[in-house]
Amino acid sequence: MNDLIKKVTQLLDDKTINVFIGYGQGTASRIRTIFVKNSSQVENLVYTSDCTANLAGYLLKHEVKKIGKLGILANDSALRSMMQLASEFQIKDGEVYVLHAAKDGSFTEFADFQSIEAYLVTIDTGITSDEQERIAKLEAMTVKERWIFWNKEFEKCIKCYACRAACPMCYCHRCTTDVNQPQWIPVASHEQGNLDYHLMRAMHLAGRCVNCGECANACPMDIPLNLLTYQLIAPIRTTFDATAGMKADAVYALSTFKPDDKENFII
Amino acid sequence: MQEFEPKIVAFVCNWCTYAGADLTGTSRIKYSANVKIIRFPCTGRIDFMILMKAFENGADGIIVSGCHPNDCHYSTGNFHARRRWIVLRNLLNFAGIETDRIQFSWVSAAEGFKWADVVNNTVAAIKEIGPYENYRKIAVSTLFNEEGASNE
Amino acid sequence: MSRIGVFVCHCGENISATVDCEKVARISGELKGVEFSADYKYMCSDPGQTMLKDAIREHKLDGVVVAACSPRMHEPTFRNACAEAGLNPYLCEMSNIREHCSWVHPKSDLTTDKAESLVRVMVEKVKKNKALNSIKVPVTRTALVIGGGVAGIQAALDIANCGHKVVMVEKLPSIGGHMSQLSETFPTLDCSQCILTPRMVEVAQHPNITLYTYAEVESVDGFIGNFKVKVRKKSKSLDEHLCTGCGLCTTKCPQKKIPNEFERGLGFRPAIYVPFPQAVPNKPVIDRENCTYYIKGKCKVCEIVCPTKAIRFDQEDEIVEVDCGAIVLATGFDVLKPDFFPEYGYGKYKDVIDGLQFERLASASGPTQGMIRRPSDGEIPKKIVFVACAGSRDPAKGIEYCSKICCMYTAKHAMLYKHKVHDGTPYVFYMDIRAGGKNYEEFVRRAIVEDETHYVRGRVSTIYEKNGKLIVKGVDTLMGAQPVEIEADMVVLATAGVANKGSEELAQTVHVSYDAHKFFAEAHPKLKPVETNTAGIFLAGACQAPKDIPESVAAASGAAVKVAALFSNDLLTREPLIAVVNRQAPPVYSSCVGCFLCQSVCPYQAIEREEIKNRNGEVIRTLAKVNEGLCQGCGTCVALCRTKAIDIYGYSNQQVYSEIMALLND
Amino acid sequence: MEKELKILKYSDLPKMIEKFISQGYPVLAPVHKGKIVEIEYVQSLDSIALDVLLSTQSAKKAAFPKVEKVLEYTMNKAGVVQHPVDPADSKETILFGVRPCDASGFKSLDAIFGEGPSDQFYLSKKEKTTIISFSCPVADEYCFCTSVGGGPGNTAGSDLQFTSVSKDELLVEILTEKGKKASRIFADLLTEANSAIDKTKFIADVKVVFDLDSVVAKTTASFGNAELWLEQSLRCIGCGACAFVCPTCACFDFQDEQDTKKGVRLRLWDSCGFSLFTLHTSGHNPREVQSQRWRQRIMHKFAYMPEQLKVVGCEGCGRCSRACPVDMNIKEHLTAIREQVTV
Repeated sequence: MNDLIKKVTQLLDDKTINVFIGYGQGTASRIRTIFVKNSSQVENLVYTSDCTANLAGYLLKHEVKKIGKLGILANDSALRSMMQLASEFQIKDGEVYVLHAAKDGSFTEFADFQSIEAYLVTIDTGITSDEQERIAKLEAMTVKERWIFWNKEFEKCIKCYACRAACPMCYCHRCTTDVNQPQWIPVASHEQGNLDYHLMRAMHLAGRCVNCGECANACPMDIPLNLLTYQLIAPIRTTFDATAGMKADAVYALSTFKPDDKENFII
Repeated sequence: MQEFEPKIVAFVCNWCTYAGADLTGTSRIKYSANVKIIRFPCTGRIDFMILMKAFENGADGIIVSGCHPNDCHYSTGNFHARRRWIVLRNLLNFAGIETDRIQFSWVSAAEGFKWADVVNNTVAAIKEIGPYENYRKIAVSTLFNEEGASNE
Repeated sequence: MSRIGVFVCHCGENISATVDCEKVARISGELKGVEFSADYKYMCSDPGQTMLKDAIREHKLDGVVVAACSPRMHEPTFRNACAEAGLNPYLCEMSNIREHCSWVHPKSDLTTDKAESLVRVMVEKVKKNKALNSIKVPVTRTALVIGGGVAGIQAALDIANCGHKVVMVEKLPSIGGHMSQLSETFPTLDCSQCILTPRMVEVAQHPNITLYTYAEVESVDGFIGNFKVKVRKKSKSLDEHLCTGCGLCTTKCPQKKIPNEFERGLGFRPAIYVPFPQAVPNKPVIDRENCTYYIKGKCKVCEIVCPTKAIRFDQEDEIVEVDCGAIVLATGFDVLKPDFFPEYGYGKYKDVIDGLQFERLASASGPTQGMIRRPSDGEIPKKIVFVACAGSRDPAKGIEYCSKICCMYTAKHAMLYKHKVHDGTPYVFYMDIRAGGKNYEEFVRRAIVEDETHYVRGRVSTIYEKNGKLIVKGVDTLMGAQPVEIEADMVVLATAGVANKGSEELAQTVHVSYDAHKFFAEAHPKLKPVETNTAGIFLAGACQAPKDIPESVAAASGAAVKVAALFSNDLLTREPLIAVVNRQAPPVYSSCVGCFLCQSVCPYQAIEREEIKNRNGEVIRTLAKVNEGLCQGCGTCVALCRTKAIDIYGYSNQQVYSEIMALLND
Repeated sequence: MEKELKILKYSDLPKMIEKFISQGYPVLAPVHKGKIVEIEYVQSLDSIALDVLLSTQSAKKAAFPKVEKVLEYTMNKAGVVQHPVDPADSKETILFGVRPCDASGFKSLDAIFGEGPSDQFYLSKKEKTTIISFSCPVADEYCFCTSVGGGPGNTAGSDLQFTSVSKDELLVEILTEKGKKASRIFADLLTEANSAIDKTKFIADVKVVFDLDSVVAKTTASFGNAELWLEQSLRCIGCGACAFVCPTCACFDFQDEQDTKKGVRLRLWDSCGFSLFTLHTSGHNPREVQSQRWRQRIMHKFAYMPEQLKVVGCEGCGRCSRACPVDMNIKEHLTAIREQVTV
């Protein structure tokens, strides 16, 4: 922790960065994002095992970018988001100062995207066993049971778009759901509108989702949205040999192909 | 009771399957009138939301068809489409949408017989499965009842 | 509010026999936005088109739906008619109520209902159509011919003689192709080299032709009229300007035992070599894989003996960029390696050879100076068996198609043999004799009657060696499947003609499609035999399917005419049905978010980056932009775009959405 | 009317619910749904979540649902035929088991929807809703009702209020004529209460954290204080969670959903936190950045509403803070305004 404070103080003092995006204490036991702009604020930084939020989304927020050069405390998810964002030309190497927080609480500076890529190949990028179990349970259901399951979940949706706002990959200025000529996705938060919205979002995240879980965490109505995109990670990995957020110059799994891509349903 | 006549919409590419369906016509091969075609330049153009809209608006089944691999008029559109379908089928299935109501196929401009087969088999399969009531229940059109009843 | 006209065609009785056309017109007339509707016997006829044009003018129509045959048939007809009446042609759509309705369903209410809904779909679509203008693009009047065989030569000369520039790329050190390996040609038995060599020289000397031998196409970008091609000129290790072609180096090269590809392995060549005496250009190349210097680091004999000091050991490959308006693919074919018939013993018995090897044996410039001597011991074979269809028409082991040229060349081989070995006995095993062509049947007759070739109808089951003889076992099906056994001195297999090795990769590089056998695919088997599906790229010769010389030459001239026609205009007119990325006023600029995932999905590299700058010249946004010259309108990018920032004219999101809504909500 | 006090036995609550339902009054009440608590129609007391502090969403949907049909229409060649939805076509409903802050939240909504051309869709539903609130025996760190004029036993907006006064008994305050009418349905279960009973002994103690008048005055003066709003909202990600769980947020959008022949017009919740909320067709957005949207949210509740409608647009329920994915705590932000801004 002291390392972190010392490092960030130095970065701010020597103007390497103008703001550091890190974690601070929130309401009661919650952890929240804080923006440290000068060394007098560094003491507000905390780092505990609860600091799991993916902060990479803030790298694209207009008002944050305007402050100046950004530094970020990036956990594994954030690193992967950054690689994916880089592959989609949303951030550039050298633009952001990256301090990586490992699960054991140590901090490492990543000089460039290449060193991030080198680190990422060493980590487990899979979803948790709990998430795997939940997916397996759903997969074991009949399609009609799954329909009922998701209907009940989507019924709760109020279309506050917290999932979209929290997702680092949902950076489009104009989301499909906001397009009204034609209105592909009904704006209303009725059953159809909710189903369309969530399927559209999952499809647009297929092959891009880095399983950080921000969508589900953000949902005030406790809808397990992450399962929709997580479920696609395994088939995309096995069928297309692609994993999101591993390389800054990766080609998106769905904008490339192999002539011998395997399927068993096209007659 | 009247026999269930499924509504099936076919999204096909212009160069292979549309032409193949033309050949079915030229060859006077008969098939079921339940299927109606919407023409696209390429299967690569077929957005997954188009399939969702079809179910929403009352389709009981969907056919998506284009050029065989390596035959795409645009050389690779169908390869890209195939990848999307692989992912989409996974997602839809996981979300509880009945993917056996969507028939993907490759039908070339020379396969007039195959087109008729695809259509007839799909119609038979959907007749077997029955109308897509589940989807119908959540469709926007259920909001419309001309009695002006309140909601929730 | 739209003012749409609906015109329902009876197509004589083709449609009206099963569809109630009057009813379709009447019901369509009740649709919102339909101002006028009518049905007519033949909409495509003169009076039909006049009716359409009159209605456009009289009712001030702003959209037209013609319910008739397939748009693939008559869309241009009706769009032209609309244009003549002052309506933008892209405001006209067709409902396919013939191929997709009347011809495939019985007469019934259901069929009429379907026709109605197909019309309704197009009425809703056409409401969202936009008036479009065709795209004009400039044409670079240079043609690239890939392949320097007889087809490539013919195409290049024809185009060059029309006054256009031609760049020819040949992957081997010399042009000439397979034809230069042949001895005599059927059905006239004139010497192949004698008729080909002058044309090869003409290519080399033609002021309009630039020749790159020992070169391959690396990449093709661009589009019809405006291709940008990168050609890799492989290093010949030679300064071609200095080399006089004296040939001293080739005689002095210590490496002499390299199997000669041109002689199909029946002879040898040195490491620095000219493929054959009449090669064009007649200058050597160093085969680096077999050159002592490149393997061991010393030798340089050629450099020492070269009187003009033309050898360049450190020469590197060179990439040449060629701007061209059209491409002719003339990459030819290959013959199937006969190893897939192990029972024929090819490779195992030296005296079982393939047809091309026989050509070399029969050629006056070949390894035996035209004497028919068998490879094993140089003896003159007294009994020779030719096996036709060695791999062709054999879905089980070989290829399913007929290689087309084998019947003729086998007859030729038998004749050449008999002319050279007067006391010899030629046998031909065949399945059928396919000799369709001018003087072809007569030619085969001559082989049978005058040259006493024994034609046995049946297949050879096995060939094995016994007491220095090749025992050919087969059956004669004309004799009631009687077993036949011939003790031969030599066997020639007429192996199947197949697509060139690497044709698949080349097709992908050039962006053309290919068939199941990897031959390049023509745009239409009958009406567009020399076009590909990629505009501006044409086919000549056997890269499309096995072809004999006259056919290859005819196809090449056909392709040349297509190129010349393309080059006859200053500007090319293209259909405007292409993708477009939306643009808006600042501060939005576009709903494109600049992720460029569309870039790799585009088969035509048509997505470009556009930088939006502020007044200080700083880049504030980078947006996708479609190059309208490159875009072919597949719409793959449209489906991928998350923000719906890309749309495609003719199949726009609005149009497609309206179609689905109309189709399903009846 | 004069308040009446009664006593109801806990054990009689199921009977009370049964009576409502058997007499044709649908009952809306908080219900456990996994980790969240929704307000839904119930058939018996069993499913009602009386143990929770607050439902995840507010009770506003009883009169202002997230999706509300206001018109149907059909289209043909001649034009559009309207089939209006009758705003009065809703049932008399009991809203049961909500908290005082929910009930008083309707006061804000009444002011918004009742102002100017009154909104019959809201008003008629509200008119037909009888609100039975439960005073709060406990509160949490997000609660600040007492700082905005409410309280855990606040009766404003409630027709009946129940307070747990012992293990077995509930004090029933009959507050309005509507409440009186509803109480008649279960009058046989009620007994007289001691008029001297001190309700405050049974409810939570919620500390006042700021002086509301001062917050209103300082907020009103802070429109131009861009630095303040930027600082406060830097971590705001611009979702609508706060607005959609809020008992007083009333912004809405209209959307037509139609096919080629028919359509419905829907009223939907909207949020000033969305960037699209103020986006013009031209592309111009008067609230271009998130800090301006945050400013709008706070000013609307603490400056514009007090000025124009004479009510504060906040009940201190703290739902927005609980729901916020990035822990924007409104209590903190208001305290900061109170402390940082000088008028």
